[in-house]
Amino acid sequence: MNGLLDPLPWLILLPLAWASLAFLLGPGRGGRLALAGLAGQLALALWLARRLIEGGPVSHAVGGWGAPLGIDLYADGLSAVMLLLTQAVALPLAFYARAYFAQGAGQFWPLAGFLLAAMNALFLAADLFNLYVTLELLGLAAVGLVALGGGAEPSRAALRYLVVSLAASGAYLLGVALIYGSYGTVAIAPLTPLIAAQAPLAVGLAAGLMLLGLVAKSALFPFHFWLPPAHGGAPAPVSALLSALVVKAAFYLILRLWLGPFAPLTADWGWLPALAGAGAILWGSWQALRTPRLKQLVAWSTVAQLGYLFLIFPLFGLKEPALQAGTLQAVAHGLAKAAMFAAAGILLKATGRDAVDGLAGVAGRLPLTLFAFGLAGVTLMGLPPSAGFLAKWLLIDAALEQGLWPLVAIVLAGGLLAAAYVFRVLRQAFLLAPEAQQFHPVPRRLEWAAFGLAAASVLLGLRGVELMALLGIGVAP
Amino acid sequence: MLEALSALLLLAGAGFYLAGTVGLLRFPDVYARLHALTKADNLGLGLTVLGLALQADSLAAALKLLLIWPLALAASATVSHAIARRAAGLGLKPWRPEEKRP
Amino acid sequence: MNLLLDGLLVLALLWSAWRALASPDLARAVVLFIVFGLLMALAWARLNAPDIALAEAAIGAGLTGALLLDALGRLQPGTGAPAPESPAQPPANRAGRRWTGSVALVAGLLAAALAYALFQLPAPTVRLPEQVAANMAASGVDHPVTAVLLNFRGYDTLLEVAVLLIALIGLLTLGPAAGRPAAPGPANPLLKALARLLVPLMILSAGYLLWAGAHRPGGAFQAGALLAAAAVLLHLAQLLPAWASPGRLLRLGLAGGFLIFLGVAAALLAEGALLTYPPAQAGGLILLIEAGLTVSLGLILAGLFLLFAGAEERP
Amino acid sequence: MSAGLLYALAGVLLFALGLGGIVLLRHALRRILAFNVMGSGAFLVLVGLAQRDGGADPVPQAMVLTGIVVAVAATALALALLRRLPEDRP
Amino acid sequence: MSPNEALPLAVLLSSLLPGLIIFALPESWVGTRTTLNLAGALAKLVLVGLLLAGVAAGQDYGFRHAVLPGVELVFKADALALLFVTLSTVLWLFTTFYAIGYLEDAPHRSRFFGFFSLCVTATMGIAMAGNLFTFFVFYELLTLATFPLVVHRGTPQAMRGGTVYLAYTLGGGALLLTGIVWLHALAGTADFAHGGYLAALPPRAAGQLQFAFLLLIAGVGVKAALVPLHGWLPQAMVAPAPVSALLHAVAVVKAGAFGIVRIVYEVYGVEFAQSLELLTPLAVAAAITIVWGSWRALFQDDLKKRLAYSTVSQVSYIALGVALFGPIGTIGGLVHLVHQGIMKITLFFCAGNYAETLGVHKVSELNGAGRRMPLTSVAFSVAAFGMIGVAPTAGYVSKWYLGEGALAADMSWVVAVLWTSSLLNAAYFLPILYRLWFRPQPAGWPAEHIPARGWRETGWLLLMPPLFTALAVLVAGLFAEADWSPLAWAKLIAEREYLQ
Repeated sequence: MNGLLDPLPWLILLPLAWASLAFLLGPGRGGRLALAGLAGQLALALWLARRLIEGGPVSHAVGGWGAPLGIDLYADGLSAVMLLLTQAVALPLAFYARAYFAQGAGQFWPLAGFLLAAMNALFLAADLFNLYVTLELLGLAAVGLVALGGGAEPSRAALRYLVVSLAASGAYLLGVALIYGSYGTVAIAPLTPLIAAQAPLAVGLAAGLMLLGLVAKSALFPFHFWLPPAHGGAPAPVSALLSALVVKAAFYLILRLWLGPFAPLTADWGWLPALAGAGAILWGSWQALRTPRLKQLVAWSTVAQLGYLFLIFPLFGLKEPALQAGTLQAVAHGLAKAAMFAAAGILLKATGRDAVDGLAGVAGRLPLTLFAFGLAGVTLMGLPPSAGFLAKWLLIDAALEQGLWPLVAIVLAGGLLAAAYVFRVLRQAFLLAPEAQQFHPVPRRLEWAAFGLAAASVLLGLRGVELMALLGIGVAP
Repeated sequence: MLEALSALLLLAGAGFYLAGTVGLLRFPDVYARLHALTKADNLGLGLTVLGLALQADSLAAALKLLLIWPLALAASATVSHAIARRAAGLGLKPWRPEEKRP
Repeated sequence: MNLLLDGLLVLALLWSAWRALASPDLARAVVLFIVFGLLMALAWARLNAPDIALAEAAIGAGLTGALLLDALGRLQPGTGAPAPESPAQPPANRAGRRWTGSVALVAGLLAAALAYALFQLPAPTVRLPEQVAANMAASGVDHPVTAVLLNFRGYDTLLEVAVLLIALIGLLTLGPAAGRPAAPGPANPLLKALARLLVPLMILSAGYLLWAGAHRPGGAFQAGALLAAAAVLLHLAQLLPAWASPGRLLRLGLAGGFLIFLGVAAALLAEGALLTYPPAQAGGLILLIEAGLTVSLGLILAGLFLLFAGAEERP
Repeated sequence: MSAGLLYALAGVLLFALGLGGIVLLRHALRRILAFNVMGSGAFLVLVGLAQRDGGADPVPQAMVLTGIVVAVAATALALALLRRLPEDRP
Repeated sequence: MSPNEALPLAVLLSSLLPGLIIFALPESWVGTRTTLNLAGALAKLVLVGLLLAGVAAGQDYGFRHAVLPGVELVFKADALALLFVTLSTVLWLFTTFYAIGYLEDAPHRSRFFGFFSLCVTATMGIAMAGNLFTFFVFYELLTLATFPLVVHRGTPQAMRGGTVYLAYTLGGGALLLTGIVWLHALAGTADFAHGGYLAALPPRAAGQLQFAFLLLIAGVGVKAALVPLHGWLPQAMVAPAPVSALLHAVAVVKAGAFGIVRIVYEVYGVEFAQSLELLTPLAVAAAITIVWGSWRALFQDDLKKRLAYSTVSQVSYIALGVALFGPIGTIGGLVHLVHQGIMKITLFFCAGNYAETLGVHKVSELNGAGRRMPLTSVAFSVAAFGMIGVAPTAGYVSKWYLGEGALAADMSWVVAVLWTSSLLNAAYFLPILYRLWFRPQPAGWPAEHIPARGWRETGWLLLMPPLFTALAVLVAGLFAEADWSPLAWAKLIAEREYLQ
């Protein structure tokens, strides 16, 4: 198969190309380049999905050397779905960012480009050390984006995020070192049978270190402290990118390792991430209810919603439904959270204040934004007809199938708490309030981008069959 | 014969390093310590490099070894000059015998 | 005898690392960290990994040390007095001590478990060094490390250069666009003379390192680091002004190496897969990529220092 | 007890020291130092373990080269961020 | 897309599409909005007429849409569904007229009518749902669509009422979801079927099924305002009159009652439910609600709150009818679903008229309103007599069948409950009628907005709807035996339900 026609390498090379060109040509042309690049990437992701449905998992040996010596790219249903999510969220956000950064976008486009390239590379990687390099690229790009806003507070948040991210990468790297020392290779495909055959203590410790590092990067409950200041303080398109996509990459990796090479080691540890997930849901929602700042509320909502993703780990007795529930929740949250941060960004731009109450005056003038926020809220609450509801349905179904009642209680409680903090904002739209004094008009394109994302998360709630069919490819039942 | 000479040179070099280090620990102020470091240690380095050059397996390797010495000399001269200038700029007076030992 | 020497080196390593982290005075911590870097370079030499020794000395200890010293300068501007006692020791109250104790305990347990596990390791089943040796002929270079770096795991290097570039771009978003760098006092004549003497030699040896990389320890990263060191030296001797916000040409230089690497990778797709060098031109292509990388890495690593050091405090 | 294994043990100790440092130390510059120590430790384990029964293995050496470059990139970014924080509470 | 599939979809879209368009309409386009509203309502009426004719002739309509592997949105317009669909469609038409009149140059009308249409779409979806999944999707959509209407006025009390409403309904939704998923886990994906699809499960699952039944009824009971879960209904009276009329008399509470009917008849099946002894507790709960609702209504001075408590008690008649094991009880329950709807909407229309025209909110302020607004008061009286169950009205018919059903199922204590509640109804309605007709007018009305012009005591848009619905109450009562009456349709359903 001629390399030129293989979507896998292009999904990585294309963003790298337009990111570095955007760096060369400056912010003005950077926006146009990004849009063209992202449109191409979405087409590539769809093409990859179609090829997967026809021919099963696809792999691409970089350099032609093959697994243990060279590095392989591998795409199965799970990576295809995550790629689709990444491109599908990034394209509208690019529209949003072009209108949002009316004046100087600074280095937003190169940073975002490298971030997306790192994410695509991560979803396609099949080599542990290669994953380390992609995680670092992702981390540094994300830190650069967080600090884009300038000022002492975002810098402090960015530094704390960087330190946590580097410590996590260090732990991950030590895990890779131990595995290389034990088996002599870091390629996932040959490793899986080796670990299944014989796993000395060092490999157990390596698995623990790697998963712990990734858990810290995905801001799961005990390690969540860096997320709200980082995502809350950053400009809106950045927080949308980070909350919707970047934390998902770490979750994807945990899933990939948990079900793949480390499956024999992690068989009966499912309760630990679920416990942390439950903690995340309760603590995140509680904080979201109390914070006076709008973007902090949405950031704490991310901490809470991430908890849902980790509830599926004790359900891997029946792998298929649990994986479907987790992936659908990741996709639904990705779309909805991007829409919510976009809407929050518009409200912040319009009122000039990052506050939850006091939006009543503005709500009348920005109906589309509030509607987008509402639709995104519906998905986060897991109410029909949204994709969030389907994910909640699958999760509760899988939990009941295996009789895990506390899980069901947590999911329901999370949904009600989500309703509580979403309606903290939505009720402003209905309050009779005097016209807000200072109201800066906001370009319509911003509102349409936010509405598009929110509508997508609801429409996905009506048709999830193809997505689940795609997900099933390459995932051993 | 060559080995004996090279061992002798290496021992001398080590001796000068020892002197430099003792000077570094015992001298009262920064200027004196600079003397100890630049003069004694560099001479020690020279002797060591000569000793090693004798044992080098090829002329090219020996020449590369010998190249280290002048580079180190130039670098340590400049650095000690910069440190001394900086110290003078900060008003550190050189040590006089009548002051009591620090 | 060898084990004794290694043992001494390991003890020195651990001691310098411990003192670097635990010493109360920040300046002393940084200097000790540079010592730790140099000792690490020695350790890599003992592990007969000359490439890493070179990189560690030039980048790990050298450039990082320079960055740390400069950051130190910013934290206590020009007083030269010993840094304010920012206690490395944890707070004295009971909760603080218990927290420190528990973290130390956990770290200790982790180290003990890992150490114990290291002794139980079975012999590795996959022997990659043999596979590298077997495929050396087709890799286009003679030196195994360069072969792995640019051919077998070339994809890693592509992403790694992207990491460097993104760190620089991150710096650009932070460094203030405006503001000339504060001149660090009158130029030191001796330093200027040394710079004029050494820089040509450094550029020459950088070129040598680049060329030698094909069949001896060396290569793009070490050569780039040397070029960066030359640039830092010129800057300190005030012969090279800092870069506030790079113009179009400098940006081309910074991203050029990466773009060349990307272009070659994309072009090679026609050969069947990403970065598949045709055996005949493999050596030439690798040299082209390495040359581009040397220039760009030199500029980027220098940029990490110059952009960062040059821009003075924004009010 | 080959040289490789000795350095791997040193690496483990350095890693633990660095990790403890990151968690305990308050000052941001010290945390950056701790991160670098931790990274060096991980690199030592990577090469040391791979070469625990003699023979230089170029694959981990190439990985460590990549790791060192990544570490300096991260440190430079961290120091740039540090410079933007107010002096009194680094 | 065969016509049998297209028709139910068209019924759904006939209120969804106008709704979505109305959202986008700017506030000032009054004409377009009104035409869109009325066009949607009329189109739906015609489509439902076609459906009625088709279903009566034995055709079956429905369509399926796969949402997830093994989970489908299923729509089935069977006889039971059409009972609720027809009721909603007819009353939606009248309420649209009423709302247009009521909200003359009020703010946010596009938003109001947008959500209004969404509510009706949700009601249609609930009625035509073919399985529990679809039922739940539209059940929660109804919650989301009604919240903005409850808080439409934007006053702090409205917000408090809305929050209470949301807390109850979302909490109920969570319970319902658990029950539905549990049944899904136990019995796999199954559509509603006459006689229920759970009977086939192995006996050991009986305990779980009972607990699941409790969850389902609790979830649905919130909207059906069964006693412990009825708190939101009086609070929701802060909503404007058309909302209280259509939603709290028809759409929302009926959705709950309809849910109970579906669960008992088409999920568990009446015989299976009886064998699991689920019907008696349901009957007891309904009975308690009936008495408790009427009892609390006695003491409410606010007219709409009194009507709200009356709704709480009346809706439980349907639940009672369902719980009476036997066809006659079922007919009584089903027909009451329609009759209660017509009667209660008339009462709310009249209450709205009194409030809008005279500014009268309290029962104590109603003295002599009969003379000032004779037509509205006549409609009010007819509906009030219907609620009490006086002879010629629809209320009498449904209570008659409920009584007969109770005797047939030898649950004679139910007859006693019916009598006590009828007496209580009389106790809280007759004083109002007495004030309306036999007390002199006060010097001035609290806030007389609309002056009387000859026989038109208030805007004709406000006056016509209650008159028509009052007429319907009489017609449904007098011509109960006719073959096109709600009673006949209820008999058709009961006959099909019990045939298997």
